[in-house]
Amino acid sequence: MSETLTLVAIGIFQTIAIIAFAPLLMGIMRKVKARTQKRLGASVLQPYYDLLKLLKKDEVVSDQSSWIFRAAPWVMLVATATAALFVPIFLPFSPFGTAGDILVMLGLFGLARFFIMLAGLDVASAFGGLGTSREMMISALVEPALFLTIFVVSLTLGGTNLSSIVAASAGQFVSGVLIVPSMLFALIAFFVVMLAESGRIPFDNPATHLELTMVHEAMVLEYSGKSLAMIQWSQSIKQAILLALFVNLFIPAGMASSIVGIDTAATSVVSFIAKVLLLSMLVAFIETRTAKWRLFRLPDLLAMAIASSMIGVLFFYL
Amino acid sequence: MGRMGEKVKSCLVNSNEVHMLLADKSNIPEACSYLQDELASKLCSLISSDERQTSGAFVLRYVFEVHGKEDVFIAVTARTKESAENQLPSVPSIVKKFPLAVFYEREIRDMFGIIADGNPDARPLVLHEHWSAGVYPLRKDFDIKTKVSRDTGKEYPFIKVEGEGICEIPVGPVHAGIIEPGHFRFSVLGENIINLETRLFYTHKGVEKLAETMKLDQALLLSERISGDESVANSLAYCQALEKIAHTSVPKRALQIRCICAEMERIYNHLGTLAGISTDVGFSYGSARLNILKERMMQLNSVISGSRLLFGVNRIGGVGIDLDAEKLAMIINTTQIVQEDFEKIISMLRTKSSVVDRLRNTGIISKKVAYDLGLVGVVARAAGLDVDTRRDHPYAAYPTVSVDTHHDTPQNLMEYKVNLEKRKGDALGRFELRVEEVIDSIRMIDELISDLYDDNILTTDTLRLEPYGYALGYAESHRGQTIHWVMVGQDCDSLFRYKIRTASFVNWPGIEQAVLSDIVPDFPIVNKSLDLSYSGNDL
Amino acid sequence: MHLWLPKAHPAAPSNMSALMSAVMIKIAIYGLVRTTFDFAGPSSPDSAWWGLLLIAAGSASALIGVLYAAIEKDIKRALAFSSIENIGIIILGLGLSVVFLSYNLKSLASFALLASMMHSLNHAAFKSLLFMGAGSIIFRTHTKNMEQLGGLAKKMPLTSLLFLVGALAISGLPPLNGFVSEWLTMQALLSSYQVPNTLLQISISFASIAFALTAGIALATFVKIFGISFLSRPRSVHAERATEAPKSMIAGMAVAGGMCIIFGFTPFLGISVISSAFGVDGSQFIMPTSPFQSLSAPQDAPVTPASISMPALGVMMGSVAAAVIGFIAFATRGTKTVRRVYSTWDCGFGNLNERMEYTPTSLSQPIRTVFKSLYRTSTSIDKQYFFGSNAYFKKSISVNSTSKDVFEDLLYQPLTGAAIAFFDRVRKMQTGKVNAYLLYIMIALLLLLVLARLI
Amino acid sequence: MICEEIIMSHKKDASGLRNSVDSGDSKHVQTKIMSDIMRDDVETIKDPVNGYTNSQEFRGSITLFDAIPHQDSLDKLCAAKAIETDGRNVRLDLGKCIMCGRCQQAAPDIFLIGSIFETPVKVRQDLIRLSGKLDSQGQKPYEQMGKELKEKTSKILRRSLAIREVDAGSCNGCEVEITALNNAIYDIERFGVHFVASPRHADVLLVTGPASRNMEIALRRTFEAMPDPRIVVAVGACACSGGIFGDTYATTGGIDKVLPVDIYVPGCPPTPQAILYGLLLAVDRIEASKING
Repeated sequence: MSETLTLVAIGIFQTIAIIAFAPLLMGIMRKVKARTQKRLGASVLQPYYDLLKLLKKDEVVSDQSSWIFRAAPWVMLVATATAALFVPIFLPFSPFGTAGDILVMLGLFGLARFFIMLAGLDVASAFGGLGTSREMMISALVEPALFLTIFVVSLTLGGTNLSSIVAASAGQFVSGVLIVPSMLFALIAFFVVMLAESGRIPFDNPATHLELTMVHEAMVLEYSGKSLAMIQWSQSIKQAILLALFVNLFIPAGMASSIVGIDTAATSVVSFIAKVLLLSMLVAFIETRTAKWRLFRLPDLLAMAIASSMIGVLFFYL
Repeated sequence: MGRMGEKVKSCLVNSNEVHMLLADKSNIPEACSYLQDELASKLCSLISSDERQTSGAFVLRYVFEVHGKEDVFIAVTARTKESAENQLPSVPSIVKKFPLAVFYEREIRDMFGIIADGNPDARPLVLHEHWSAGVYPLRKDFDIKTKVSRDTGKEYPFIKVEGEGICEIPVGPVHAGIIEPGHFRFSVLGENIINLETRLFYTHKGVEKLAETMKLDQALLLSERISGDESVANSLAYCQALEKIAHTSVPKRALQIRCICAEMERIYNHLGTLAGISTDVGFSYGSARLNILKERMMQLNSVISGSRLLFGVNRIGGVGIDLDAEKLAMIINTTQIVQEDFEKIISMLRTKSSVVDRLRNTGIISKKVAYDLGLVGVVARAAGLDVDTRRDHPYAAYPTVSVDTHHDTPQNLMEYKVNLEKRKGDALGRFELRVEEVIDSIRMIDELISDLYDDNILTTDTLRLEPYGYALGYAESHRGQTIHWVMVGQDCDSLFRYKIRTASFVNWPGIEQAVLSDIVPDFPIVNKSLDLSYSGNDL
Repeated sequence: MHLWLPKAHPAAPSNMSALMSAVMIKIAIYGLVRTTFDFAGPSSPDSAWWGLLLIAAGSASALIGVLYAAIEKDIKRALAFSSIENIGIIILGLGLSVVFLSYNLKSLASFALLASMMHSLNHAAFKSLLFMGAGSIIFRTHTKNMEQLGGLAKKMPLTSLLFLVGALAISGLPPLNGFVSEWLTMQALLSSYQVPNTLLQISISFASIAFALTAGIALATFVKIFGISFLSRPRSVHAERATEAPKSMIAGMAVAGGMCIIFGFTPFLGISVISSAFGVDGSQFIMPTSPFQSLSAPQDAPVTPASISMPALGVMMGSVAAAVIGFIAFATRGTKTVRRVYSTWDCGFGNLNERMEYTPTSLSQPIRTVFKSLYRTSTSIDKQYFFGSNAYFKKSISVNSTSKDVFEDLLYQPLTGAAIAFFDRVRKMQTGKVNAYLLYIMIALLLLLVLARLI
Repeated sequence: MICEEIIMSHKKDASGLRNSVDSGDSKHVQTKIMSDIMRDDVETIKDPVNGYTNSQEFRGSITLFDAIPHQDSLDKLCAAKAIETDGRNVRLDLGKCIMCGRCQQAAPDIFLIGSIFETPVKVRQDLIRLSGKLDSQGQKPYEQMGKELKEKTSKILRRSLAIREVDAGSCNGCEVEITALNNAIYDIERFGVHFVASPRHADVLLVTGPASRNMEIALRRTFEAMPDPRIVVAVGACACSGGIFGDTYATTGGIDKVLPVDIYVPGCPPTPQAILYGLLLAVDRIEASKING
């Protein structure tokens, strides 16, 4: 009984950790981007300052908006924070894994996205509609790419339960067979999907200031104060979850398989942090190196991701 | 001029300007058509002035630029007056043959209350719908301090695209980026742009009217602020117009310094535009690097002129700054470093398929559109028109510099003509052309510095102006040709009329044509690649 | 005693007829199930072709149905296309079941059948909810063209809330019932690696792409249907004048909405109904009997299977919500923030009107562009100029876009036509009293289940 | 001076790079470019407000000496009408001054133009110089009243400042300088200041231009669309007073005629340092007394 309690405590702890450090990850990515542009850049803590300021600011809401507009930030934050409960972070399992698997996580992301897309439409501005229609296109195509990636991962590692697949991945690494061809292709696809889901270049430009080119930001143009803070925070949580998942699925090196000792747990935590930092730097660096793609070339990129996963499937079967 | 003989009342030649006064205003369309068709000339400005006090009528001057080897401007002049009490004066419209005249005619109607008969577009242009009717700011009987009352409830009638599923995207005047204000009304079907209309003149601040209250030297400062980033080109055009009226000869060193500064202005602005294009395609690395170079150039501006935007370079009859050996060395060093870095960054941008892909075939302006609308500058050259005021109407020290290396030898010319025909007028073409011009400008600065005369920087002659004397001044800014028409007042120390026509004023209508084959998210790239000034257009 | 269809509006289609349809369609499916399992003969790999055929037909039908639903601007037709999609998903599950059975993977077969039947049960719930919602909209606005709707969330708050429940459910979002059956179907698809035939495995993974694409587009479709109908500014006077639907209609929707929520949080209720009705052998996989037991994929696999527990998920979401609310309250303590209402950001131009919000056609245009080969849309732009061909002076512009297509003409026109004709006949049974309708639903549902038990 | 430093620091750099470009081998160029990207020497200057000087020639702040003007037409000289004189005293409005330098040429005994940027202020009166002394009417009672509110504002916005820029009729000169704030040299982002697309996200309304009549409504609407607490910063002579464009039929003569302005940044155009100073002053990250030079 006490062991279960410990597990739950650890699970809650690692969830809170990912939620709390998600903005920091955002700050680090911005810092890396700034440095590659020969700039000093904002402090890595800047996202926290921004969130704190927004929480203290007043709100201005559109006279056209309905209750959906006001509910959306709450739904987003609750859905993404709940999704964070399922993801194994420092340890190869999450004690809440029995309540849901990776598909539940996707469903929760879908719920958040559903509401933010509605919020974009709710304010009756052309920009909101613009953002929603682009998001509709991208999300409709991200879904098959992501599902197929999960297909490959679950075929290779057995099941869709996050804890079991991450544990399997960690186990495979120990036995030295991480380089499975199917997983490599899944990795490519997952990386593309990760960029699309977290709204980064070449899909969306998180630094853009032009209404006509925005995707995600066009939907949240009308938000201010507390609501905006919640949206930005849930966006960073989502990105952190995807990075954590990527790291734990594809590069599980250094992950402790259980909570036996303090030192293995510490190694696990340290290696996880190192890997996530490296990955986020890589993402930021790639962002520096490419331009945002033409809107109607994005389906090609997602089709490539789908094809890559499909090749992964073939490799598994053949 | 045989055919037009009896319809022209008088003809007057003033250096490279030919002014023909028409016997009757009804001959305007015929005279204009004649100039375009028979003399291969192009309408480049339409100037109206309220000369009721001196000659009892409003005077309209349709300025044509003869296209080809000769450096000649022809102005068709006509008079019109109120035929009866409370009835606005009118002239026949020429828009049917000259689509580019539509902005001019609408502007003249707003500012002078002169109606262009037959112009189907009767919407207000400069004075937005909330201005009460019957206000004509450029008439002499309008006091500049008048605060006009505000009408409410009127709306600007945009073209309403019919059809189910069409929606309008209103953008501006407050844009998301750090840019000037203008309103764009897209009619879209999803991402496809069906129609675009622009609503400008948000930054209208009465520059032309204000100039009429100023002394000549004060108006020079105003001319620098027509468009802050074109200060050298605009003040140059203004100074040259006055110098032409007074027949002043400017010291050669001053002319060369004018050219050096004009080219420096071109460099820093082109760098800024290229950086902007890079930002708009979402390639922040390129824009960060190019912006560093732009900052270098602006710091250099500050060193040589005391202003980061080169304010205070030109003076009537010369220049206000001198370049000593230290500064010249600094110019050479800085431009060299900029060029090296620039070439490196550009070669990287060219290898980025994601950048090139977004620019290629985006915002196409065909040669026909460019010709019909009389576009100028980089936009026109990218569309395949061979126009450059520096070469076609040489001014300042440009006759002594090889502005255009393409026209040096017959082989080069041939090659260039073939090259022109291939140009598509897309954003990539404009991008490449700007890159080329930056390099060319640096070369020209080198040439000018190596050949710099030891001379005064300001003419020692006194300015001998005659009352109501007038002339055209022109220059090629980084956006294209800017033409100023200056008419001095009776006291010879103030302006009677100052008509400014910047490159942006003619190039703006091009954007409505450029976006038609594009999707909404590519609009910022189209806009940036055209590099239009709002302030220079709105005045 | 509310009269649902005043005689003054004979053209207005009834929402109840549509509800009946949602149930009636399932009878056809039921027929298919029985035929398949009773007459397809003993389980042998040879009969896998029939399963594969069903999978192919199901996934194609799902994908094409949802693609057409995505671009449809008639709300009822969009829902009808969505039914085609959902039937596709049901048939896909059925096909999987057949394939599994042919290879004697009994537990997987019953699992896939369960997924399929769960989906048809859930579909009955949310689709009747959505059809009733659409009916209320049409009743109040007299139009089923979404280009004319908008802003109804403020005029019909309860209807919008219930319709949202249906939209979330049909989009397969947790914690509603649609998610449960889509999860089951996905798990069934993932389990296909246990079929010892590479060709089949690969074919099924292609079906998975189609299924996932369907799910993705379905979400977009219902964002569009809900967003356009209920949110932003009214696009016509009809929508502007709309008022809340009558209580009876709300009650009908509330029943269906309640079912979506109940089947979402407690899927075992539906599972036990189905397994008893079809005699599925539940012992072969974990059959949740208590609320907090989780629902798992079959354990044929050598590793720990996937599992979900919807009640646990609900509890977790609830506690996270409480934590979030608490945290936000804590973080903003001591600062008094004000919520001020001002017009939508218009870039300073002012005068935003209904022409400046996205239309359904524009909203789905990116999707239409991506799948243009399937739609074969044509857009014609007619421009009139003042001076002949001088293109710089536009007098008027009109755009006409159509999406006529072979699929539509050959396949769906007859299908939807038949469906609508069928609904119209059913409508004759209406008496106009709400309790009668509710009775009909209950009878239909009971009949279905009893029939299933008997046969 | 700075340019020279830059040149010196880059000479070595540039000569090395030219070889790489000239080498012709495209693959080689690629790897060189790659290594150039990797070598992220930061260009940002340390303290742009105090630790950075303009060129000697730069026309910035104006010092007013106590001398009796010997020219009658001194006030007629100024294009922006910044100088007023009654024959004995000179009143210079830095909020109108466009830094053209004509006054120094005409009366070098009274006006001295320095190369340091003119300091942004919180009260419009502080921009008025009266024969070398600050105008004593500077303190206004309402300043005291709003003090508590302003302190709260600057406390909230201290570490994070989102800016919505509005051009209310400027000549684009100020926009060029505001854009320069984002470049690697000034890198405004490191102060927690960034530009945002929507006024809903903004804390600061950065306005340039003389508030042209055609922009007046849009400017008001933008301000209304911003959530409290919000700050209005007027950038440039035009925004402070109308500048050279003055108060005419087409302009309103300064942003404070339309909106309550918190910070005035003089200059035509103000340098990026001056704008940054103004922004930091707005949130009390710089003390107003710490005027450099």
